[in-house]
Amino acid sequence: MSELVFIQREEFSVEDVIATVKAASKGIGAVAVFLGCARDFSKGEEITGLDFEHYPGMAENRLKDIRSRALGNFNIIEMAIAHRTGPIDIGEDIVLIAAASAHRNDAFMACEWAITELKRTTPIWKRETTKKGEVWVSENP
Amino acid sequence: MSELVFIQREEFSVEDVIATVKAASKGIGAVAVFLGCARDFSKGEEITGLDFEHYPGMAENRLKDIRSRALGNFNIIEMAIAHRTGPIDIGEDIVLIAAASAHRNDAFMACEWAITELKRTTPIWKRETTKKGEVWVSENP
Amino acid sequence: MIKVRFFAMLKGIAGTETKEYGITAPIKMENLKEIIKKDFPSLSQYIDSRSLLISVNQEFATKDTLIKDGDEVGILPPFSGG
Amino acid sequence: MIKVRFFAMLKGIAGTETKEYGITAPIKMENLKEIIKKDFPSLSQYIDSRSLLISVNQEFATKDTLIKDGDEVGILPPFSGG
Repeated sequence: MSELVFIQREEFSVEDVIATVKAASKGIGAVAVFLGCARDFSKGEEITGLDFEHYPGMAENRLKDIRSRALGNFNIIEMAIAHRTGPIDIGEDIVLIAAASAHRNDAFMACEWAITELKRTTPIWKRETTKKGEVWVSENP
Repeated sequence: MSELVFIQREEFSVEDVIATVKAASKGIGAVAVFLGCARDFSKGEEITGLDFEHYPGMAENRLKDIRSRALGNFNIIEMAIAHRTGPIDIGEDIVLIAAASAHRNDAFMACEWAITELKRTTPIWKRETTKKGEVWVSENP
Repeated sequence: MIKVRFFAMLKGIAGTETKEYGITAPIKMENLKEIIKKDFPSLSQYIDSRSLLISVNQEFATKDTLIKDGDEVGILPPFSGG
Repeated sequence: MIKVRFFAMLKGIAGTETKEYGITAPIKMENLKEIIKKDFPSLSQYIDSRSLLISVNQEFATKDTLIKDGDEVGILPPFSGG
């Protein structure tokens, strides 16, 4: 079983995170999941690898805060947030958000809100390896 | 590896379906997933089990059609749709839709559209086991 | 011969999964519905319901769809998948 | 002593991950920023950027936040997680 909010270097198991969320209640009828993966291009530039840095402690606390606010502001039953740090290969998963609710609209709304909030408020930084070298990404769409 | 569209009695692997979708392209940066599960109540009534019936052939074709239209109408790279049939225990997964795209908004939009379209157009029927007996569900929120 | 298939609750109400009809010429969906209602009076309210869908050869049909010899007709109560 | 931490690109530009300052009395964030800019001229444009965020003891701070002895200050360039 995974924790509900964590940042780790190792790959996470999507199946385990979903199982942890589903274990919260037999009243869960819908789980909306967002999975962010390392793609091989960015703004037309070929990417061969990523490397993430986070502010240890603060980043985890921001994620916990996002989960708390999601549980408070949306009609959801549980939410899990996982993020990788360190080097990541193309195709690997970077971030996972799973929101569980009785009905699907609540889960979708909370999941979309949470990933936007994560990008906005969590001290995590991405460095892309391109042909020109390693470049820190300073915008977040 | 799973197929991209299937209906089966056995439980499906969320991890395998996502892997199948991700295998379509290294340009995938976002996967939005909807997972529908068997919850233990419905309209205030306790539910102890579900049983799904589908129109073999037609149901699969409707799901293939939803995938084709999603690929045509949304800016996504791949989509998979899985649905169970037959008896399902509380807590088990019923349906999975995974939409993959370069950017997350497209994946979310296609995923939400597809589950709504599935409920609207796919000849699949749910029977709930309650204390009062087995009841076919005739509304779909 | 056309084959009519009943699904979900309608199967139970009709007391059968399928019913075959021999027809000599193509008939319109609306005429077939009248025949089915006469054969299965307990299905009448469902067949007249606006939420009933009908398929012919596994494609959605309208009341004007012509049904020919060899066709498979599905009487589909409101869906509840997902 | 307060500990200033630089992250991501700023770490590289500053040439260090951390910088410690001895202070005798609490100072405002805006004053600390001036001190850092003097010490690290190459960081000036980033520290003046509206998109820079600063944390004190791992919570977001404003220009009026008072920094006291023992505090940890994070100089945070725009996030790019997710």
